[in-house]
Amino acid sequence: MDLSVFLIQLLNSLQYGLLLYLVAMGLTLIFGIMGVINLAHGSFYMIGAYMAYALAPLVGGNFFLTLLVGLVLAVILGYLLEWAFFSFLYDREHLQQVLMTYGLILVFEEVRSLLVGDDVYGVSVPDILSGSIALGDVMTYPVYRLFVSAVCLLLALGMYLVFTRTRLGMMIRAGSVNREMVQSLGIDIKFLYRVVFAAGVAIAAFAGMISAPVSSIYPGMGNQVLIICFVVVVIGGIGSIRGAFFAALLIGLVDTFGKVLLPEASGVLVYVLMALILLWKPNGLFKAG
Amino acid sequence: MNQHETLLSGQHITQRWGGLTALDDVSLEIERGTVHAVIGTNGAGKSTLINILSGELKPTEGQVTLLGNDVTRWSQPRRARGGLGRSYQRNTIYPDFTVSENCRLAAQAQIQRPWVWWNNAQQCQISTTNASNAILQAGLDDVSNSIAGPLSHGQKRQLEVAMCLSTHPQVLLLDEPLAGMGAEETERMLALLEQLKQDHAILLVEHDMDAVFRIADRITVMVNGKVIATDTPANIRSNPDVQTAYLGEH
Amino acid sequence: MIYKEKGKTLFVGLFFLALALYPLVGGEYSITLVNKIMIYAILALSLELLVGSTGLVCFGQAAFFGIGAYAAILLSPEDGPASVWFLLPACVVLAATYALFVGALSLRTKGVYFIMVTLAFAQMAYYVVHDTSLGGGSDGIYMYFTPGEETWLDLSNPVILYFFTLLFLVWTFVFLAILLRSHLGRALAGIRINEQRMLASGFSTYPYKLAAFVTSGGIAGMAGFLFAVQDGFVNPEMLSWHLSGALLVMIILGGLGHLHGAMIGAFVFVFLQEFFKSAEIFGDFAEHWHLGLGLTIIISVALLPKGLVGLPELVQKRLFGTQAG
Amino acid sequence: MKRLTLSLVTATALFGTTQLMAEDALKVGLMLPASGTYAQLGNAIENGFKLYIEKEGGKLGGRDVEYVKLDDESDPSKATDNINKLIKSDKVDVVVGTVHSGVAAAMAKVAKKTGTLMVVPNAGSKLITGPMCAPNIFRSSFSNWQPGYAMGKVAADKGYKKVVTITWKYGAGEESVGGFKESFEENGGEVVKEMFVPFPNVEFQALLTEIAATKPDAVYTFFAGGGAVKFVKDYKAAGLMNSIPLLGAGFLTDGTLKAQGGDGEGLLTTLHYADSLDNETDKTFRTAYNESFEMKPDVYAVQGYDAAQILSIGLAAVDGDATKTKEIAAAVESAEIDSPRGKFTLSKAHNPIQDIYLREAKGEGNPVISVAAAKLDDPAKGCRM
Repeated sequence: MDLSVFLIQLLNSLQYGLLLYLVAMGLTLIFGIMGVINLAHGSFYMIGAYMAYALAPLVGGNFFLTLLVGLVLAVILGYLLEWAFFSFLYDREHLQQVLMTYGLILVFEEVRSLLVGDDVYGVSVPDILSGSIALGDVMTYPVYRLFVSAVCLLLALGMYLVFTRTRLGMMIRAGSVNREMVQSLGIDIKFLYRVVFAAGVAIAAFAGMISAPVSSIYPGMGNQVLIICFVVVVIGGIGSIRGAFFAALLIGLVDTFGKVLLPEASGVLVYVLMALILLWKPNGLFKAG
Repeated sequence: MNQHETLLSGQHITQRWGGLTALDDVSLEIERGTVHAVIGTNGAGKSTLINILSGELKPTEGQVTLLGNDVTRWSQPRRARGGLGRSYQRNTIYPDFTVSENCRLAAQAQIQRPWVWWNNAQQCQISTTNASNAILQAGLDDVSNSIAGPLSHGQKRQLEVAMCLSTHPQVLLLDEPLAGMGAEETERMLALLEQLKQDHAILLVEHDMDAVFRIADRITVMVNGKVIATDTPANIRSNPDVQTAYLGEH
Repeated sequence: MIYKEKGKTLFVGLFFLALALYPLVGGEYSITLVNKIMIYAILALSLELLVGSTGLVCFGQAAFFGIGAYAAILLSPEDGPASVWFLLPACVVLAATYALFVGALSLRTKGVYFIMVTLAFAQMAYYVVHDTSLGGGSDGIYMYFTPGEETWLDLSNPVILYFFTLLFLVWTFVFLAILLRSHLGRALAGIRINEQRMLASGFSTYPYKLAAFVTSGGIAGMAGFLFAVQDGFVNPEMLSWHLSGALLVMIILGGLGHLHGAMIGAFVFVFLQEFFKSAEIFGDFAEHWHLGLGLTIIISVALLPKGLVGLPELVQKRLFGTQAG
Repeated sequence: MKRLTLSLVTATALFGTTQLMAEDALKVGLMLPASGTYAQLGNAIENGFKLYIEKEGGKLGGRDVEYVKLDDESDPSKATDNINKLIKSDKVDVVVGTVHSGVAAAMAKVAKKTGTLMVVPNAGSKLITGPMCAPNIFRSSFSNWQPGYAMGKVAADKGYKKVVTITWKYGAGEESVGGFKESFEENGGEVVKEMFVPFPNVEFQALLTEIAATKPDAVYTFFAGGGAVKFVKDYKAAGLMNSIPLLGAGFLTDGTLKAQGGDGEGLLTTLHYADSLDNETDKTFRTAYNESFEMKPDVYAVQGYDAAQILSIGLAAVDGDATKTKEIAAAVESAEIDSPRGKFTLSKAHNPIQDIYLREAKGEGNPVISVAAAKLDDPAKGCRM
């Protein structure tokens, strides 16, 4: 592998890692703060992708407007879901919540099938971002992928600022450490959870929408990202936004170079990585906080 | 039995978390026949100290000696089997078990046999004997067949101590056994401690100063991770350092 | 309390009796179906030992199941039936060995991290059978001869296999029931409720947890053997996380912390699937059977905090306004 | 015969349907995916199958047809139970299924044992017409090997010397690439690199970079469904479409062109079916399909249609007695099946001996360019029959 190819592969892994981060971020939020193991997270990603496809004709085909409308819908969906399905579960065993999210996966997948059907769909890249940049002599890099990476980085930065600079972020961090403490500070924990859940759903759906043009939209797509997202969250340290960021980049690297250098073992590499990291650091790379 | 022999000691124990020093060169000795109280404000390092002595934490520096053995590298269960019992600030009893099942389970720790799946734990002689002795000692014999969950708070704290006793310890580390108790319950617990100190060495971490000064034979005062005095209650009361650093604020 | 225990024993006894009598009334297919459910029930029991009794949430149980099944096929000769008395122990030992390896490493972690490490090791096993030539790749492999063919224990006969499976279901249940009241079982219960207390009492909890893990893996391997014998065909999907997830759903649905809960969960879960899939009842809508299953699960979580085993107590409370027992 | 009077709703599951069916109805079990990734394919196969049966007046071998449908979920670990349910509980005379190779193999295992008449309308696994072949098992579609083998010749004829292959690491992909490699190297080419992506992973970027670095004369690929859409889009976006020609098994551009949004335009693929085939059967079939289902038929619909046709031929010879599998096999083996894809016959192993077309993607269709391999038979390794 010569240097230029190596650099391109590095770019590939960075771009894949950032996309993973975007999907996993909502999961780690919900996971770390509410303690809910949300198996339905992949479904929210899937819902986002299908929204990008289905909403576009309704808003005149403008991709950015679709994003905005979809985001609003996702927030509403998340808010209602928390109210309807999770608000009464916090005092129960965690595994009850797992069961609940499992039920939701089945329901979402069937509702999708009833509403949109089982076809494979594509979403076209918005014109303004449809160009590409030459890399080397045969390869080009699509601008849209760079755009996605930039959005992911911006979001990462935004999350960082929200967490460290705002009152909401302070509440969230406190809430992830100690539920009673937050309540004693006079913060409405129920409201906090609802907001966090809505935010988690919205981020997942946003990830689905924004990756729709580079990916394709097909039944069962949510389940595929679910497990890899859990791997990201766990390697990073549950509840740690920063940890998820680095873990996603790490997985991007391992997956990308694994496919090229160790093709026989590429499927299993990510899991070997996770096992090794957890045996070395049983609480992930970055502890929550 | 040699009275006043040192059963547990910590020498020059230091614990650092990153830049923060939680314990700074702490030494203390706990003797049979005494109640040795450790007092100090929140964050003084009492919990860290008790965790290091019991083996839940490994100190950054220093040594822990139990019955003459250097146990600094021993795991918590090994120390427990070596004669160290501890109770926790929050109840750690098993609410679904009866009182005697709670104690029997604790007593069973003396027989490490994870491969034994065929016997009936209820009928094990050794643990049953140890458990009923402990229950008797802790004064819980009238509720020994009750489920632990619905017991009164005081009884639960007694059960916590009884579970410690079930493992036949020589040293007891008691973390706030009086927390949240009413006057009557406190009296009962103090009487129990008075009786236990005959043949045990007891380390007591407690916030109830009246109780501490009534029952303790020696008191160690900690401030910001350092020991500022170890002495008899009377001397501690009149120690000017202690007064400024701790009692004065009280 | 004692009344409750008796009721439970009676229930389980009647349950096994009903299973033993079932071949008298069931058709050929339904015997096969119930046989398969019993295999899942054994598997659910093995997971219950970890999740419900020890508090170790294992998200990789399918791997031990799959290893047992693959071992049954790979160790069967191509030119004649294997001996049951060799094959079954071999499958159990292989699955238990992998469980020993996985458990020894993963028990260093706790909580959600433990869940994920067990998943990771299961995925490793999945990719080994999926991506290497060892196990026939993604299409799976099949058995040439059913073990015990042409002996008195001819497992290719569905009725003999049915009773063979039932025997192992009963055995597993009784074995676990005995185990849970032994020193090991009490210690496991103690670990589930408060591991810190156990350590403080002097228990080295690691060997206890490992013992549970290996036992559970071995039982799952036994279920895998039965599965391979019944179907004569195994596929990498047997090791996938979907099955591990479905097993967790079964035992939670049934009610954690109760052996009979795991069995009820397995039976009800499969029945619900069959029910919602049935075109006789739902017509063309049976294609969307996931919807009904999902909604039922959601409703049962909302209404049955203790799972299905908590149902009688709940009904009693609603009807008489008193605590049961 | 009502064996039980239990009124439990779950009794259906437990005891199946035990009431007798009208003596003359032929029960056809359609075990196809109704949920999951392959749901759309299952639907097309079912449509095609029913279209033919309707054309024949709702009859097969003179008996009325009654359908029993079952969602196979494309889950092989449930396949044996599902096929058992159809055969033993629903007592179907014939099973038709399925898309997923692993599920189809499990079905074939049971069908072989019970002797139930079975037609596979898609799954191209070599197992089914190889080691698991049986007199009562037929395939109306193709073997994974066939399109690959045909494309190998095409690639060599185009003068390509070095080719890279890329596919999912699973049976169908490996068999397809194997077929390609076999004929490409027979004709003087060389497969310089075989790349695999873990199934069903769709992150291709790293391997596309690797392809760009290797600079082969062409790339051969096997992907289907969502993976095919994403691969083609990524390939185009990486700028490789203009510099390194992409060749594929037909599924790359079948039912996926619309979702690929024009990125698949001009792709060369090989398959046993194509758009704009110049034969009467196809024209009639297309018109009828369009009328019935208000959509264009695809290769899966054709396979479903031909599955019904094979059954029709076989059962006509035995007056609808599906248990006479020997006679059925003899009738089918000697017949020429007038398929929309063109006429074909079945080999000894019961796989179609058929023309494989070279097609070029245009708009939303795959019009035929030429016949890439005429009357191509599958080697059927391991079939002892």
